[in-house]
Amino acid sequence: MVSELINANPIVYEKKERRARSAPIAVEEYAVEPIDQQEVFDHVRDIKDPEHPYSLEELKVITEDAIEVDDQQSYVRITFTPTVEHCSMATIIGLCLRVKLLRSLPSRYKVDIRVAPGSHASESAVNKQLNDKERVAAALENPNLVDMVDECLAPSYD
Amino acid sequence: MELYEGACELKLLQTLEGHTDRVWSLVWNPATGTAETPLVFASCSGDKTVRIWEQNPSPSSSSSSHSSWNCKAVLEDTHTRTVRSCSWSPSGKLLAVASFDATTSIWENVGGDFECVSTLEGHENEVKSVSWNASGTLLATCGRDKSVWIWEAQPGNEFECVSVLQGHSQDVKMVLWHPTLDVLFSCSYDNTVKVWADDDDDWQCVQTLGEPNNGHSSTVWALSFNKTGDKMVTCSDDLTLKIWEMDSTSMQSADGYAPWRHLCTITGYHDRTIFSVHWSSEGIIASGAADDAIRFFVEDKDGLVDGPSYKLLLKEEKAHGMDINSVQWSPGEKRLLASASDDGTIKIWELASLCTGNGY
Amino acid sequence: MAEPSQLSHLIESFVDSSRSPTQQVREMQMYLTTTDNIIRARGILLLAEVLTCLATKPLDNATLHSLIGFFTDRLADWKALRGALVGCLALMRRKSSAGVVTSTDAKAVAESFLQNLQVQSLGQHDRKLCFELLECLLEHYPNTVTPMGDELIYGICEAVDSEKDPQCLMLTFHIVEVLVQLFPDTSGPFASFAGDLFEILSCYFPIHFTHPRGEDLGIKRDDLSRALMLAFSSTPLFEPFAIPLLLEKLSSSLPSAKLDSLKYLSSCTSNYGPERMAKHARAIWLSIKDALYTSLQEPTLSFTSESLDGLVFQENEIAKEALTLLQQVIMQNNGLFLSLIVEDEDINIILNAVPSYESYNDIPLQGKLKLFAAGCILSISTKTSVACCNMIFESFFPRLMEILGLSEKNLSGDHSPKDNYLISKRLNFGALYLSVELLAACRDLIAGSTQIACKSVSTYETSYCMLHSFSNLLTKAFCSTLVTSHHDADIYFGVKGLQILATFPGDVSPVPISEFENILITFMSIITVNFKKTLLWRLTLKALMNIGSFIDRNNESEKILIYMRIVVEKIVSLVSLDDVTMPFPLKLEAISGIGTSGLNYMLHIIQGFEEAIFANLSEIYVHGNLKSAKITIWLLECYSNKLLPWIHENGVFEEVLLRFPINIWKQIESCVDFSVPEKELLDAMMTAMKHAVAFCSEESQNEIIQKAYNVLSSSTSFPLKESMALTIPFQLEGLQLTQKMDNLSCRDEWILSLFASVVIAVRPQTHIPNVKVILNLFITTLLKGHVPAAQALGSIVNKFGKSSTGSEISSDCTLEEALDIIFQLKLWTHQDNGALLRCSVTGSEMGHTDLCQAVVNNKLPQILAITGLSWIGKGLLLRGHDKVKDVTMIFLECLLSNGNALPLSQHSLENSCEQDLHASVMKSAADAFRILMSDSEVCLNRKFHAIIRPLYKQRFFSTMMPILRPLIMKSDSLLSRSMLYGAFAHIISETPLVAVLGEAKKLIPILLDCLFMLNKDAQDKDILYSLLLVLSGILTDKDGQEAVVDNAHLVINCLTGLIAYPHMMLVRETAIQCLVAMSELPHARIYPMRIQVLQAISKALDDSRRAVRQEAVRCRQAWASIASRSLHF
Amino acid sequence: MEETEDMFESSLNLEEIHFKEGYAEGYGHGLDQGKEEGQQVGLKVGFEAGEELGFYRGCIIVWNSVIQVDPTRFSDRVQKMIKQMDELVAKYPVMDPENESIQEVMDGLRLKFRAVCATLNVKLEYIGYPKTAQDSEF
Repeated sequence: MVSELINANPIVYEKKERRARSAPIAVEEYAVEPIDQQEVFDHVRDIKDPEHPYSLEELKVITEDAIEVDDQQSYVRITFTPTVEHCSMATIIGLCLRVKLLRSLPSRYKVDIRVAPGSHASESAVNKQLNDKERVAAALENPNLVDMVDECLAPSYD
Repeated sequence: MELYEGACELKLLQTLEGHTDRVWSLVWNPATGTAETPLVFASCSGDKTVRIWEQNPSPSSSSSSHSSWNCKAVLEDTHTRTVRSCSWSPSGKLLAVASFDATTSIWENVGGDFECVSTLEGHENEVKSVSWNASGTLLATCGRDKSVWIWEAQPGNEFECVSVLQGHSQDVKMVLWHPTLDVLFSCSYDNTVKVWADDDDDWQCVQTLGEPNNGHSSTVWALSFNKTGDKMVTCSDDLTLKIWEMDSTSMQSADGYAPWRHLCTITGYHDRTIFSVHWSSEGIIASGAADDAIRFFVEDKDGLVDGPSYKLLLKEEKAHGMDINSVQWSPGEKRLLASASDDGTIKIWELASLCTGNGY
Repeated sequence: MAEPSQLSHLIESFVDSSRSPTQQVREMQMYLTTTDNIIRARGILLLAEVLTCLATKPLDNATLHSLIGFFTDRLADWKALRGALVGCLALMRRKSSAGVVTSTDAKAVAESFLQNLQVQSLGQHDRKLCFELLECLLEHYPNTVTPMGDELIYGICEAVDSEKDPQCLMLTFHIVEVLVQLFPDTSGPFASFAGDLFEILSCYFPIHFTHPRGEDLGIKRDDLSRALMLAFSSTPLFEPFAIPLLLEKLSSSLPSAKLDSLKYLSSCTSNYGPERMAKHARAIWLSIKDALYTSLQEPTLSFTSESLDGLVFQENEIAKEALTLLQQVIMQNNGLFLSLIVEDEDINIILNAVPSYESYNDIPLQGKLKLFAAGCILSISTKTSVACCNMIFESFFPRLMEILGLSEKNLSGDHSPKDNYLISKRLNFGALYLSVELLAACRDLIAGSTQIACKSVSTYETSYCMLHSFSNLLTKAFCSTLVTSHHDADIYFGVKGLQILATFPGDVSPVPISEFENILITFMSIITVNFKKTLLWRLTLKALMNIGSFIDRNNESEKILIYMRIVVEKIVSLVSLDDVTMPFPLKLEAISGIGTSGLNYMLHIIQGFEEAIFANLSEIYVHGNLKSAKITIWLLECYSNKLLPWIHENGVFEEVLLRFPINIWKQIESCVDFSVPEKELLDAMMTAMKHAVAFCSEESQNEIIQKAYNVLSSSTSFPLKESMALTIPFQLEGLQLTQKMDNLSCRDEWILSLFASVVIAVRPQTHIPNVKVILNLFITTLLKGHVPAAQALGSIVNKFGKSSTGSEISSDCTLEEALDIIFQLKLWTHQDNGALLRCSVTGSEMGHTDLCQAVVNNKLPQILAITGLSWIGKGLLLRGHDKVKDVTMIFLECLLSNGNALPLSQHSLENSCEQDLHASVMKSAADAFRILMSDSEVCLNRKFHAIIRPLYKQRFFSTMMPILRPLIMKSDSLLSRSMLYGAFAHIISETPLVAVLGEAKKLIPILLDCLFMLNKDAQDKDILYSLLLVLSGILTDKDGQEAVVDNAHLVINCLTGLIAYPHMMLVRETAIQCLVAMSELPHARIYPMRIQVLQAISKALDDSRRAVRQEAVRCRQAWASIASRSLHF
Repeated sequence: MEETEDMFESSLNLEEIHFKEGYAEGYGHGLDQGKEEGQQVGLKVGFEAGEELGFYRGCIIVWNSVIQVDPTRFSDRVQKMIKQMDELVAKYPVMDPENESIQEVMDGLRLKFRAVCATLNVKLEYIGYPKTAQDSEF
């Protein structure tokens, strides 16, 4: 664990208020609502930053249009932007994203997670690690990491 | 007679359920599949267990498609974390099991049931692969600590550390002994394949197959040799398969070690990471990837004009519901293939050729 | 010596004993004087308590004297103080009837108190007693203590200084309040202490209540604040100290402080008097202004019809207080304050700024706030008094008119050119707003003054004259904005302005009648023409309603007449056939709106309404003009949902309520070729009929039903001869009947249905003529599938023979007889076509093929009979009649009767169709339970005077379950089993959860089977859902969860099955929610199931519907947390 | 002429002089500070290296004495590895911290040590051993 904060005082942004969905009654019984950008965003927006009491959304680590979804191809790509260039938390954040999606998306989905180009010093390294499922699997057997992740994924206060 | 495209089909014989988490890898017992001994293979999983599966000998007909498989034994309560891979000793008596809990356990088949006879400790953390050499005297392990360990089997299931090989700059995904020579191959997250050979007990990296020599541009996940051992195929996160050839001509005088050179690259077929590749005794390369598909390649004899090339023989879309982690050809004459997946299942396939007779 | 616990007993004994206190004292001698502090203390306390209990026992002066003397000097004995205090209090509080302490003794007490007691050094309770004693002294012996002057005041100051305890504080504040009243003169001894005393008080302002919520002292912050306020404003002597303090606190940022300061200032102002306050006037004015500006946020100006008569800043406390204070001070010293206001810079600045912004949206936020603040100030000050009104008008009104472009010169001579100029010109918003505020204020003032019957606002008041001279122009101006402007704000205030102009109380209204007319006309034209401009339309309607109710309240006969002529007439004419430009629903909204704003209007409107209805009806059946059908339906709905209820609430107008039904009957009677095929129309008519009848009194109902009966008997094909009352001949009649019924003429159907409606809606006491015949009629018709008949039967049996007093009223037939008739019919039906009684008596053993044929042919009536029976059963069930058991038994028999028993294997075709029919019979029997249990809108509810026994659902539930459960258990036929499940589902899903919870443990297994069974057929999805809701109700209840624990695995199996339910998204969603609830069970129980659940959930993650997926994610989280950390499955 | 220059020189070069003085002062100060810190670091690093080296040395001595008691106790390979360790320890340039072979030797030692432990199946570990895997890495 890092003893002191990597980014002591990040900029906090307004939350984008949740767009109300049309009430399910309105929809025809057998209608199909494909998984879309907003739905995936709703899965990850409230993930807490590992070292701040703010959500990834509030820190603009995640934005809705940084999420690509193709329900037909069962494919999701999330591009997140660490708060600072050398954020050692980047992998943890990425891990949280992956775990949250693993828990929230149908198993048919393929998920790619990467840091926004140019947003991190060791960009490619981080991306490679986040998309090596063997290392992710190993990470999720590491109690310290799992606690850290669950901390971040804990349902938010509001 | 040659196999050619469309001349064969892949039949799903059975789907084996039992693991309660993703299945990482499986390996056939090399000493089975003969007339008297039914086929056996071991599978290992994120559920921390190894399962031993055996084919019911089907008295009715010789065609294996009628025979079913069931779980003979479950090796559990030994490893505290994911069991990543395992390897049968050539005799088929011993099974070495590598786990993320940093240990490698050795199991002995005592009249059908398996007991853990030894545990190898030495890796700092996750052990990711284990492999017996052809003679069954040496065992190699590798892991996240970037090191490759070579152990020598002593009488009484004692294992002695022969050497600890440092060379890879990242965690080592797989180790595999050459089918005939005591030469060890390891592939790694650092995008390279390293070749290890010894001169009296002193193991050295004798060759590194990396990007400079047409190697892979991302993690190399697995490798496999053809029957004779003069060719090797590797698969990678860079979505390619690469064929390598032992260059006997430029034999390095001293230790009689022949270097390997890149023969050709099979690219443009997979669109997600290729986790597993296996070369059948009759020359069919099977590959399993994160795109849930199994593909088969054979050498393209016609296109010899510009060097040897390989062509897609067959492709099985959605072979599994999720990533495919391991594909393995069975020993014996039947063209049986087993595949293991994140969806927790193992599937037994038969590659049946539509034309009369089967190759070779 | 007695322990405190025993003390009370002792006291009892003492009190009971008839011994005089003197004796007691003598007996207790040693206790009272012993040197042992504890014993002495208890002794004295005991005596004191005794005296408290003897408050009413007469005592002679000597005794009193000695006692008070004793306690008085005991005040010095601080170790025994409690007793002394209690004693003193007991004696001082005595009523004169029982003998009271003399003033000399009181003086002694006071002196002893002042010299001996260090109040603040005592415990909370003792302090409280001290203060009570002081309070008592001040209140009961003012003349005794007043002479003590300085000494007393000083002592009190000392005693109350830095008190903290809320209860004590309440007392201290009051003490101060009383105290200062003892020394009214400003030169007296008190004057010198005023400063100190106030200083003691001042540190409590503003009250900051820090007491822990835990201990409830029965005292709230407001109580303290109020008490302190009284103390503050108790004497003008505080003025020099209080006012500055309050003004200072007013400027603080703490809202509560602001609020209190304003309140206190108001109260002080009234008590300190004008001359003392005068010097603070400017300061107060400034701080009021400040408070207003700062407190006003973005005004929640909702330009909606609702807010038309409401103030804009209703919710803003501070603003409200500030304005009340303003009114307060102006009332006290209007000359001074008005001049302040009139000359105030800000206000003038605001006014000068007004012309620079044309429309509301141009004004910047700050500007708006200031504008509204000014509006409030002006309107308040205008309201305060006539004089103020005049002054404000003089100083502001002309300017506003100027800005509005209504300058004096426009007044002279003809406006005709000016009019055009006016119409063309757009009104300035600010001016518009302010002038409307002024008008409103002036209106309120006048209205208020007229209400207190003093014609203070006479025609020669300046304000009045101004208004009078401008009213015409204003009206024009406002009207013009309504047509020209497209800004909500303008429209809003335009309408409001007109409304105000129109609502000046008649006799003193500056607005001539002619203008009043113009206004109404303008509004009406808007109503009839501009219905596309929603806001304008709604506002106008609302304004019209307000005007209507206003003049109705002040019954200004002249205006009412005009209103009637211009508004009501017109409105009524709207619903007449010809005009089609305006959407009908709007017409109805307008008409019901106007109607509900005054009785006269409503009566008039109802009339027109009914005429319209009849006109349309005849339009339909005479000219077969079906497009009027829709209109009629609208009219009827509006009539029964809006008009009738209003009429009913506002004093029953029997004749009105009565008229409609009677007329309907008359009309139907009158025209023989009455034929209106529209089913929908009939329903609407029935609803209207029911409501109308339901509201009627017993007598009118009798009248109606008699009329209806006559129509029924005279002019229908139904033969209703007395002779039929008996069953046997009726059989034959019945048979003939059945033939006739097959081609029931449209008219007859109407008559029958409407008659049924009447019967459904009547009160229990109402007399139904010739019941037996009616019964038979209904029975036969229901067998032809006429549901209203069945419902009517249900209502009859429900209300039968229940007079208001509950005693049987004499009728030509008792309930029992009626029931007999009904159930005889069963018999008769049976002989006629086999099935039903076979069901009801001897299960299924219909041996003969021909009989079976008969059954086949007569299945349909059987189904109808069951439906009918279920309504009858409902009637019985509601009133808690035992017979309902028999009914349900019949249903159960039907459910159990096994179709397979029919030996028709030879011609399988008939057999199969027979099977289907048989199944559908069972189905209807199962559905019967839904009818029994579910609340109905159309009949058998409170609205229609049904007799409803409390908890009847629970009762039915608990009687049925023991019967149903074994039946289900041992039923072998799959069909009847599934039907039984259906019945079970209907019952349990309608039963209040509490009842179900009690039985939960027993019910769960069967409930699960039921769910499993319903899961099969898509048709059962609704009932499946409501049953699942019961389950989730159980699971989300603490006890329920305990009941489930043992069957956890079954529940989970069932739920995981339902997760994939294809036919209803809500089912899947609820099932998952249930699983979430399950995850709260003891983990030991559910851990083994986790893999199964997680697998099922992982499939739900891929559900086609978003809502389900979201629940699935939640559920997965819940179960993953108890499951292993594995990410898969 | 020269005199006039002389007399003004001092005032002309005033800035430069002050700069030089300041520089010299700072430099000297920095030197002392640097030495001070360097010494601290050196002590620390030296101590660590020494400690680890000592630890291995200790193990080697124990094992060797075992071998003297019972030469067959350890396999030849193990004995060989112990010997190699011995050589490495000896080879470690204790007196020459600048020597670039330091890291290489230390790594070799660690490797051999782990190999020996693994073979002997003993759970020996140098406490100060720099673990590669931190908790938050994977």
